[in-house]
Amino acid sequence: MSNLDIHHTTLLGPDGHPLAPLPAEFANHETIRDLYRHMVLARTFDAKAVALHGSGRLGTYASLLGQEAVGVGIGHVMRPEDVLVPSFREHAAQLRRGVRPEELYLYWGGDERGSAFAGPTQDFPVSATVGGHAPHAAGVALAFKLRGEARVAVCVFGDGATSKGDVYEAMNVAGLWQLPVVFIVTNNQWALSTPRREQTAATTLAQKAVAAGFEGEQVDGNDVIAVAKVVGEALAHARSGNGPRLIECLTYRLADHTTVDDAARYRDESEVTPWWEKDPIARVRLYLSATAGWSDQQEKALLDECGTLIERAAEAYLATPPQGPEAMFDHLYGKLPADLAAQRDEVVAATKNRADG
Amino acid sequence: MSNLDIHHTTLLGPDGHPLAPLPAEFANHETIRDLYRHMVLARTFDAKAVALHGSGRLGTYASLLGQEAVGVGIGHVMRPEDVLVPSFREHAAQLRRGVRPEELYLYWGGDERGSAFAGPTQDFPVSATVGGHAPHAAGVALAFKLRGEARVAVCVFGDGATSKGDVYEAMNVAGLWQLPVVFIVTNNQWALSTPRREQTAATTLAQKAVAAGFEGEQVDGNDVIAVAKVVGEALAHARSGNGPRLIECLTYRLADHTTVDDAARYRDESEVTPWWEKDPIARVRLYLSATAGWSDQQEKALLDECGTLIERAAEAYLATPPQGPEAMFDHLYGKLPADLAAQRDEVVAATKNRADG
Amino acid sequence: MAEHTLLEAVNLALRRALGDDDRVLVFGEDVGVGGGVFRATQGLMQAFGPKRVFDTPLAETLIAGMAIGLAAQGFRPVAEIQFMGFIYSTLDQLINHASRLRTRTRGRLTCPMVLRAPYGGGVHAPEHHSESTEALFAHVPGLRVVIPSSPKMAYGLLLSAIRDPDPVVFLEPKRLYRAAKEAFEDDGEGAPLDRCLVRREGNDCTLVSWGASMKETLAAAAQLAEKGVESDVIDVCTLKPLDVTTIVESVARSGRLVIVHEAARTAGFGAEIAARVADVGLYHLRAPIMRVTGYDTVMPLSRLERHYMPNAARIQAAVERSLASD
Amino acid sequence: MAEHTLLEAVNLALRRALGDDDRVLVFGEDVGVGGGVFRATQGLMQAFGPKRVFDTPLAETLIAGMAIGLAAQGFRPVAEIQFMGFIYSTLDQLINHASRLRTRTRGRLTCPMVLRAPYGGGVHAPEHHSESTEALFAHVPGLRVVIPSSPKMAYGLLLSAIRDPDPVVFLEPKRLYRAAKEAFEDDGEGAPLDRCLVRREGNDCTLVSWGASMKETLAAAAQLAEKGVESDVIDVCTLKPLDVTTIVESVARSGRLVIVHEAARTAGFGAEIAARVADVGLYHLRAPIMRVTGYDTVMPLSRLERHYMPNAARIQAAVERSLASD
Ligand SMILES: Cc1ncc(C[n+]2csc(CCOP(=O)(O)OP(=O)(O)O)c2C)c(N)n1
Ligand SMILES: Cc1ncc(C[n+]2csc(CCOP(=O)(O)OP(=O)(O)O)c2C)c(N)n1
Ligand SMILES: [Mg+2]
Ligand SMILES: [Mg+2]
Repeated sequence: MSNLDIHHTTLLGPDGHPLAPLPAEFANHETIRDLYRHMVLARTFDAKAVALHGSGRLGTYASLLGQEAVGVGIGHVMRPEDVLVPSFREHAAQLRRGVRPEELYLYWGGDERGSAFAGPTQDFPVSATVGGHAPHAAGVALAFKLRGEARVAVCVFGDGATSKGDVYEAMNVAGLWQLPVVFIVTNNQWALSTPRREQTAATTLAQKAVAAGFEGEQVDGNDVIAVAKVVGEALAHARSGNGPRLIECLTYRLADHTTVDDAARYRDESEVTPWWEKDPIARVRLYLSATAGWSDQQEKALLDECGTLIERAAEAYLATPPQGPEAMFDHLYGKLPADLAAQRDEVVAATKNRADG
Repeated sequence: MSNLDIHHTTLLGPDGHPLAPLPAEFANHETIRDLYRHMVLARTFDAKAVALHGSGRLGTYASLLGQEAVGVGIGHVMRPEDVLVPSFREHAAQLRRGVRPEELYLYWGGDERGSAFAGPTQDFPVSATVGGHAPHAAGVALAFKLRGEARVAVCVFGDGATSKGDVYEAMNVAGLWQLPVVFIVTNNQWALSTPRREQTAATTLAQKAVAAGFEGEQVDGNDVIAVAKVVGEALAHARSGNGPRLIECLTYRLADHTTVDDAARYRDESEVTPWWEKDPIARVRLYLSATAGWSDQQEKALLDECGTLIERAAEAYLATPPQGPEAMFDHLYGKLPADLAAQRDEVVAATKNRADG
Repeated sequence: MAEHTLLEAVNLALRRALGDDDRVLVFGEDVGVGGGVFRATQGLMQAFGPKRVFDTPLAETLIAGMAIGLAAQGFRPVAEIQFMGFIYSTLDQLINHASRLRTRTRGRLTCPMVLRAPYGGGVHAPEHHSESTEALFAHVPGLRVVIPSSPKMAYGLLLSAIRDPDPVVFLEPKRLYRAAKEAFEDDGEGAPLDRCLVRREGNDCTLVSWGASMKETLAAAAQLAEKGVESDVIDVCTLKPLDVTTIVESVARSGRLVIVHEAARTAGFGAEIAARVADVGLYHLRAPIMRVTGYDTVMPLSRLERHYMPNAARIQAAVERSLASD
Repeated sequence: MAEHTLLEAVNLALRRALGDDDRVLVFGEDVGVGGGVFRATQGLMQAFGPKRVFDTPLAETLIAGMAIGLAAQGFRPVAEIQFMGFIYSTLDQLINHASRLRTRTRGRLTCPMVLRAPYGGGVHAPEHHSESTEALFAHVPGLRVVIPSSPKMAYGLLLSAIRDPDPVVFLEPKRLYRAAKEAFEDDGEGAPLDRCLVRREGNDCTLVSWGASMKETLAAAAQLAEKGVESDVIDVCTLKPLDVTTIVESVARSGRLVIVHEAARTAGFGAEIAARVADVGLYHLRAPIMRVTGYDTVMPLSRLERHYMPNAARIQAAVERSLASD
């Protein structure tokens, strides 16, 4: 048991130099620019969300600053017909899958309509309960398997979630039935104020898969190319009926846990700084500059494009009138039971009174 | 990850021949006779329980036929001050720890007083919920650690229980905090009608510990000496502050799941027969005959002794008058709340009416 | 028309649902080859194959959570929890996920799943195998809670539960599994999921119960009738949503309400019925609303369980107290 | 005498308990260095060291289950669940183990643990962070359920909960955490765990509430007083055991009962209070028992939450309807 051998992949170093020739599918600049664009978009989305919260126009929000490569890498290799079952910090993957930024703002702004995605209509909404979504992913994957569909469920959760029994139960059944599901741990080193080392004595989180009888591996979660490659392989593996994989993406939560948290209370800035040097976005820019002549002008154009797109989304979000209070009842059941119709009338009446009064 | 190396121990072969010289502490016949006696006692207890159920004088009962070595091995090496946190099929360990057979009959006969052990007063009652007791064992072990006591909690559960998230959560925290707890899987190959291979794709159950960052190993669960040795080492390891271990005891449930089950519905007799050849009791008798001149007379004397002891226990059990119905309220709270006193009176009155009527 | 036990009715309904609709899946611990500890799923795996009817690992949270994933994907999972005592680890999934998937996604994803579990005491089962905690589920918005008390009802209600577009907790009174046979047609006809059933009529008192304690309630009503006291006996069937109209109409005639359930009294579902009647039906009441229930104690092990559960004598006594008040 | 918020009161009580009794342990997710997401445990780890106050892995079932093991060994664990929305996976441990360890072993092992959790809406929290499901716990025999609504009560009740020999679920209305300050002595005095608190007196109506909705209830009573309607306002404090005597005595005077809670109405704890009064207090009632509650819907996300929660206007309207009936 001592010689446990967990594979680790990094392709692009923090300085933007490939550590080895990139795999064929990433050797073209178009793909890298696309990955880069989505990471910049995610960061722009994120900054705007934090700003909206700051000005009281968004609820508590969980920033993904520093983790953009994980979500973009996942989103890049998933197919439209695959299903994402995300945690609450996977905005980058959601955006890359076609969830609209204004939908995400609506959700984080406290409106259920934010989870009525127009894009990936079978993707799950975020799971605000840590780990509770892992069994759903197993169920979705079982649905694919039973129907003989070449689709994969992708379940993403944090390092903290790996301590939860429901995550273990889901992995165990996935291994048992060789379900087409890929489990991805966004190991950002922190679960709120609890550091990774206080979650488990397991040397890696990837080895959690050993208990479930399948393979786990690690990848540099700040290297979008590595993430895309490793997750892509896992998807192919699962899609062809070979069962699940667990991928631990090593990254870092550069931001506070949420916009109502203050990480300074529990972690030292000196721990954070080195991770800025591993910024997933900077390293791709360096790579593009060095290999594809990515210019300041192109950079500015991209930032402008993303800025405009996100500003428009924020405007669309802010312009969305709230649902009427009776909306509480609109999707509670397929058909509203009679005694609830009376409660619905109560709500409507109470609101009228308020409006009148 | 492929070269996972799980240690396996057998000391005494099914034919009663040691596979290697026995460890010093088992080289004396006294010890072996003691282990033998407790296995015979457990089997006698078990047969009587099944008989009592058959004649309608005991509730549904979970037989441990074939698994005697696991419990006796555990009980042999635990110290009185250690705490056993057992599943519902660990009568052998309980008896060896000093729980009285009449107490166990009372419990299985539907009387709470059966769990008010006079012997090991800090041991937990059986857990009828599969796996629910594992976190208790972690808590008990944490208590020992916090008080700096050289004591160990021993948590025993079945192969089925290893699929449960609460068991995983308990193992994870035990690994993290290096708690003095030993987890023991009685892998009897079946969880009710579900075979071991349908619980998990993990090649061994011992490797479940890898996810929790500590060592797991396998032992021949029908070899009481091997069980005692391996569990004894784990206890010593835990007692000296080196943290938990997981021990998978490979054995077989020779009986139906419980006295209301009929295993013939789901498993073939041909699977069962070979396991009778690995009978944990027979192999020790063969060993004692060969090495210590264990005679038919001694054998008969032992059977008589155990038979008498168990008959007495059964009589004591059968002679125990039921608690009065108000006993429902006796230990509900430290101090009975006022509104419950009224309910208590209701029960007493209802019973009087019945007695009168 | 063949006669069936409640247990057979469950099996027939599952069989019918599996046959009618490819999306229906039946799974849980030991429901496949084993056919379920009570044999509710007997023969189904053999008839429909292991892709439709299958065993899961021993993990209740997983069972409920996986059902949600399957349901969101358009399947109609019918999952079994072996005993109600092991259902509590599914509550996180039921409360936080199943009951609100439709709400959270404004109908984009839905959760047409059924979680079946035998419940209740009276069969001298081991520890943790005899509880009645239906009230917990009835408090959860977005769920339906259904409890049959006769074979015919079990058949019709289970079919409707499986066809319902929302999550249903379906609780089966194990004491009644083999208690009686009833003749009904295996015609695929569902029963309404929002209506009480009047099992007996009479104007002197209203008796309300469901599931496991219906037998005692009906027995009490029969004994009372011999003494000339005629009762309405209302079987709630669907705790959520509650058909309070039928109950209040009866109380309007009788002026007396006795509620019977096996669960612990405090915050049991009887409280909700009492509360509704004490609101919309208060002026009809000629006597205090009485509850005959399990006590607020841990369900005792088998030797004392009969003292815990409501019996016909306790119910009769309550009705007599009600009649004596005015 | 210093003034404290409810949050500070919780912190003071924990600090006092830790200081008084070596057996007291405080643990949960992020309660150590982090001091808790609401800062309820701020400074405790620093003051008492990481053997007395510590973080656990992210695993609620474990937290509850480990508390049971510690309690059985003589410790007095005070465990925190970060939000009530994450408490459901502890229910298996609470129902099957904590609440019945004493009963099962006839007092040989006991379970003096406290499970604390912030609950309720009104702070624009994210999804799953605003629910009120106290009724679930109040149904479980062997548990105590305690909910303070003022700083002084929080202090006294929490101390008593920690000293109590049985498991207590202690729910803290997060909306009131910093809503107001109250002066009280940090004197280690516990408050009784079996008594309602009369927060205001008046003979025209009885208003009963607890925790998160006490503020609105008191506001409604004050507004009604301006119109000449004087109400008893009863703070239930301990849902389990329920002090029904204080409530019935009040209803005997007022003849009217309005129950207010933030939880969903159906099978909420208001139902139990209504049921008790409709039994032992029926003849005092001059009007239907009214419940002003959250609706039987999923607690909406923040944009609509204010429409979900009872407010003073809805409470007043109910009292007026009650006064208009007779
Ligand atoms: C079951 C559950 N317990 C507790 C919480 C409160 N909580 C929200 S996020 C969080 C930490 C999660 O850490 P991790 O899984 O590493 O994800 P990250 O926040 O780093 O993305 C906690 C404790 C929750 N949402 N759900
Ligand atoms: C949580 C829970 N789920 C289901 C059951 C019903 N049940 C009782 S024993 C059993 C099988 C247990 O198998 P295993 O863990 O291997 O123990 P064994 O019976 O072999 O001793 C099941 C499913 C239970 N008691 N608890
Ligand atoms: Mg994290
Ligand atoms: Mg087994």
